[in-house]
Amino acid sequence: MREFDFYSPTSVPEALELLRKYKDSNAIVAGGTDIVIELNERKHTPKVVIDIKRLKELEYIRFEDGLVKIGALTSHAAIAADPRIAERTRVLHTACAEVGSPQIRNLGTIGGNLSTASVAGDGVAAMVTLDASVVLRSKDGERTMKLVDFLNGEGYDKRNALQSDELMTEVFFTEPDAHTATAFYKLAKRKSLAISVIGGGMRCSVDDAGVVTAISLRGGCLGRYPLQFKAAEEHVLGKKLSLELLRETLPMMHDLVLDLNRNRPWSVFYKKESVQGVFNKLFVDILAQLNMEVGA
Amino acid sequence: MNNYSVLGKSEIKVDAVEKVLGTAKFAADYTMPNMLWGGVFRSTVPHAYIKKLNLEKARALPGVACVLDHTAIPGGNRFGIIIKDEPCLVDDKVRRYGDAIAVVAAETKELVHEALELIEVEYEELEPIFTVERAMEEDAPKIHGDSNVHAKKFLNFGDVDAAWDKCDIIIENTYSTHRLSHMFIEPDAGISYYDDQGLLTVIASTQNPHYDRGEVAVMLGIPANQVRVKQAATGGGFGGKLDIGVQLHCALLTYYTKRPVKIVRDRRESTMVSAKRHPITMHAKTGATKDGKLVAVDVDMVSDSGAYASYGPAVIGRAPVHIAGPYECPNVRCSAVFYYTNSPMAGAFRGFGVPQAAVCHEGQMNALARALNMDPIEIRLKNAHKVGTVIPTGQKLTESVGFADTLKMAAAKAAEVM
Amino acid sequence: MNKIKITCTVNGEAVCREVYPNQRLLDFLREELGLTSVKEGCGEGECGACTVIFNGEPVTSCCMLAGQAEGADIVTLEGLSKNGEMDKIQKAFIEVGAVQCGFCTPGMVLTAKALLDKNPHPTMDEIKLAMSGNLCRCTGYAKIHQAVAKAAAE
Amino acid sequence: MKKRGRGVGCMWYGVGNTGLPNPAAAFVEVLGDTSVNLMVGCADIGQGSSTVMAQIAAETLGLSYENIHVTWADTAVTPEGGATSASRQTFISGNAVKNACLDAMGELKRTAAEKLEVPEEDLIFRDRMIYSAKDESKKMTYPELMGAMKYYGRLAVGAGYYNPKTTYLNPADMSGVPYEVYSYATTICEVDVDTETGEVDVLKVVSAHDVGTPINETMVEGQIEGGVAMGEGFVLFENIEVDGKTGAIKNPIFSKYIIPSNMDVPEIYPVVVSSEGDAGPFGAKGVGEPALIPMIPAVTAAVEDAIGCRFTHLPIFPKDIVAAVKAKEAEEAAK
Repeated sequence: MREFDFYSPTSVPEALELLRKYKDSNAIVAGGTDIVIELNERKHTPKVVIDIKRLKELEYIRFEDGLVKIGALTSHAAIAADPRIAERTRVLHTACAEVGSPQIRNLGTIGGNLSTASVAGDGVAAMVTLDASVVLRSKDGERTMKLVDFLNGEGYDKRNALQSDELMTEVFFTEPDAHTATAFYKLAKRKSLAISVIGGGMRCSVDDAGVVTAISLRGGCLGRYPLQFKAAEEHVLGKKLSLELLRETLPMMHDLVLDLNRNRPWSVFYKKESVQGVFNKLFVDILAQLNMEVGA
Repeated sequence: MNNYSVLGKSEIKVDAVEKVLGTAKFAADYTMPNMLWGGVFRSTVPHAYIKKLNLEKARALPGVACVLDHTAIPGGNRFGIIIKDEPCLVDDKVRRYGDAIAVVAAETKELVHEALELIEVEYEELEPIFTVERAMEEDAPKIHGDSNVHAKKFLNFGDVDAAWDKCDIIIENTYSTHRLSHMFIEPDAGISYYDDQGLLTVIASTQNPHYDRGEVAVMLGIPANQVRVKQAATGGGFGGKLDIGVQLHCALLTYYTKRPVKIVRDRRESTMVSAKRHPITMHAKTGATKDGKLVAVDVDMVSDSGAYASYGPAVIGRAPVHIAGPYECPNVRCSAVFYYTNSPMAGAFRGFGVPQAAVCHEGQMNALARALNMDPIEIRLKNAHKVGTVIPTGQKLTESVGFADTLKMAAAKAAEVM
Repeated sequence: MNKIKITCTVNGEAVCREVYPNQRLLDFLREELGLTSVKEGCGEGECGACTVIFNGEPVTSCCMLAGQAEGADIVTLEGLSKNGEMDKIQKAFIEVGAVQCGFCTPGMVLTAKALLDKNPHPTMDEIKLAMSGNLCRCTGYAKIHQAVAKAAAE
Repeated sequence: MKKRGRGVGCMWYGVGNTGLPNPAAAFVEVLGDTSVNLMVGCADIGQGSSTVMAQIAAETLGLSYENIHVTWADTAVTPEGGATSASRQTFISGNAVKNACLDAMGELKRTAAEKLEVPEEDLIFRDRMIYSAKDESKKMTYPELMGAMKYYGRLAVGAGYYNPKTTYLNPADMSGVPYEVYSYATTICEVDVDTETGEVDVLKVVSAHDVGTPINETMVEGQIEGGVAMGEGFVLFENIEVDGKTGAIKNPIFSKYIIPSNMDVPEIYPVVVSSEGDAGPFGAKGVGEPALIPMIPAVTAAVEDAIGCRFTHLPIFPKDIVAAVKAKEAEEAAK
């Protein structure tokens, strides 16, 4: 690890002050599960490292105003352990419960997962499925944007919209209602300590008649950011939900994955086939959840 | 049943207490007064002459105690468990990605990294060989000497050619196995120093301390009894710590600095440098009677043995002997050829070629059972080795052949739990 | 580079050190404090050999900076036996034969300790889930699971 | 859809190096207080060889396991042990320890025979007692024996080595005696295969190993369980990828070279099988490598059985399973 100076601010304003002061060469460490490895391997050599783990004010899960608000420093473990998340937002619960390992889930934070925005970030896929928004703060103030826009943004390191003096402080999304079900399926190379091969996320709302009023079908690890199966979503929207209807979308998913991954011949065959297997499992899961809700 | 007083009992392991207390000392856990950290500068090309090597900038870095290349080696610069073909530090040419070119000792770990980054090398690259197909061609560059054939074996038992006529069924398949890594959880590490009797001492993570002693003595040109190698608690090996690890480099740095030197490989370096399982391609032809008795087995195998011999000669010796499996077969033939290439070095890995052979003989056995519509246990029992069996080297088994019992007991247990 | 001061509790004892910040918690524990039961197997948070209990939770100390230990309560394997008396998990590992090479053992024992502190009577599935961040190449995990279950039953 | 399958795999394994001398040695000293120093070259890498050596020494000397202190793998103190490889240490270093103990027992037997006034060949050393096989009333304790040794000024020291009875193999056809003994094993494996995603759940594994005589049953089971996990990884998870231009290993780290986690391993049922023989120490043979080998063909066969496709090229990754299923479907559709 090369030399750097280390700061451990205890409040957000203090952290923002430091980020501004050292905006030319800083690294933020929260959970550390990515950045500390990069520092140790000398792949990242900032002059200043700012540890934000002490900003306890950014560790929360709040259900308020019809929104679910999660502080950026909330760990995967804390999200996975929250009973309200488990009940209302299965997609996020499952994604967070299956990230890395218990140790990594204790360290890793949702804000870190979204700001690092790794292709294989399960939290990213789940949050995109929920159409989440993020809050970014700097000394100049605060801005809120859709997560998808954040991911497509051109910030200081071109990975996302984050500027070098900015801190992600919160991610929030609309609280799913009783007519909405969500689910996540992680296809991976082993059952623990695994990076996703595909992280499939699904959210589906129906009205009293069982007609689909909203749907989100997202596939993590199929492109730079969670892939939206738009044609499939449109095919289902406004129709009465059934397994048959959902399965009609599988060829569309197959074709989209094939189209977008033609330049990766070694992986496209498996991904275009297995994406159908992943969503088949999600469909069954969602229907089971909704039948319980609707039937009750 | 034998009546023993101590044997057969599940005694507590002699090292269990210190391991659960965390006091067991693995090589990286040793530290000594005045200790230096060591590191190795390695090639990033697979096959090349070294045109220029500049160590001066690294040597000039404050806190660096010493930077050495092959010219510093006082004794021999070739090692290897069976064939001495690997240099401690490259003197003629680089043969694989990761070959050791220079060693550094410095006051801190961080300084070792910085010194390694200051070493400059210029290569004259040669065509690298990564396939056996290319390795066997006439015009292919030679990795060692004048042939890329690393080793050849031929096993011949009975009369295979004459046997095919006696077969009711012949099964023919090509099998291939892949390159694998031991992935012991403890990366290689070691520490060297002169003890209070003046013995050059190396404490290391190793499966083979007496072999290590000999190699260190030869490299330094000193009698073997002037070298002491002690095995530290070793975090797994599976064959991957049979080749010499950090021992030579530690010892060389201690020889020059007269100070304790510790080298701890990180995971990348550990995986890069240690031997891999031989990937073997096996073409197999197996003949049997219609009631499932083996009549003939004929296998051709080739393997990419990588840049150095390592335990390749042991693997190529073992695989043909085991190729027919634990089954009686009056006619067996196996031809094996291993090639040198610029691939990662293949060597010892739990099984020494027998896992690969088992993929072949069991693949054939299962195919045979299916073709004859026989139960897989039944066909194996029919052919199983027993006392009195003559194996394909002509050896007659005289005792301790419990194969049929393993078949019967496994089948019984499976019937109970599955 | 400025040194930083780290004040924390390690194995029940107050520790105060001035150190350079460019080291991991793993390095701080091993090299500054000499707690060499904390092992480095991968340096990327994958193998779990460097697991310590940090404020009650198992974490991989290779993914944390030394400076993040400020104010924390940290337990390493050295802190598990009290007055020469082994923890029941350590005893169970010995009795069941869950130790082979022993390099993953410190992380395994600590992960199990963090589990049993919170959930003294876990099911086998809970044990497996809790231990799923620690790789072992020797044992096939069977006896490790048995040892944790045995310790929990005592 | 999930499909279940079952497969059988077997192996044999010659213990020790192939058709080559590969001796190992041991030193032993029984001290006046009946504690024992045993020095073996054999490296213990966690498999438990030092424990095995202590058990063999205790059994041979008629002392208890706790009496034996083992020093291992220190070239200034311990004699040549050869490599910890080829599943050879229980067999070869084990025999060396037995021989060293028998050497040390020369003086012990002479002294006991004199004191008890019985022929040396009638003496039994067991459980810290020495007695006559013909007349068990003629007996003495080990401390009494060591007292007599001290009186006579005799020391119980021994050195021993063992080189397996093999021959060099004929270069023309490999004929000869490559190994003195062979271990055998059978593994049966049950899997579920998801035909849509190619995921494999290895459910249960029975692995039966002929180890001759188990020296330490728990450690034998430990080897078998570890071998099953490694065999599962061999077939279903692991593969070293090499860069086609530089020859560098592309996946040298645990996040990219996938070994089984605890959530991946099946329920394992080790079965320890004995067989009669005199070559090994008390009939013992090796199990270190045999533990791994039969799982490889067994899990392969189980996957084949589940989906009705052949796999002759390893590894079998989910993508290979999906490809095989698709190819089979296409073939069946064409019919």
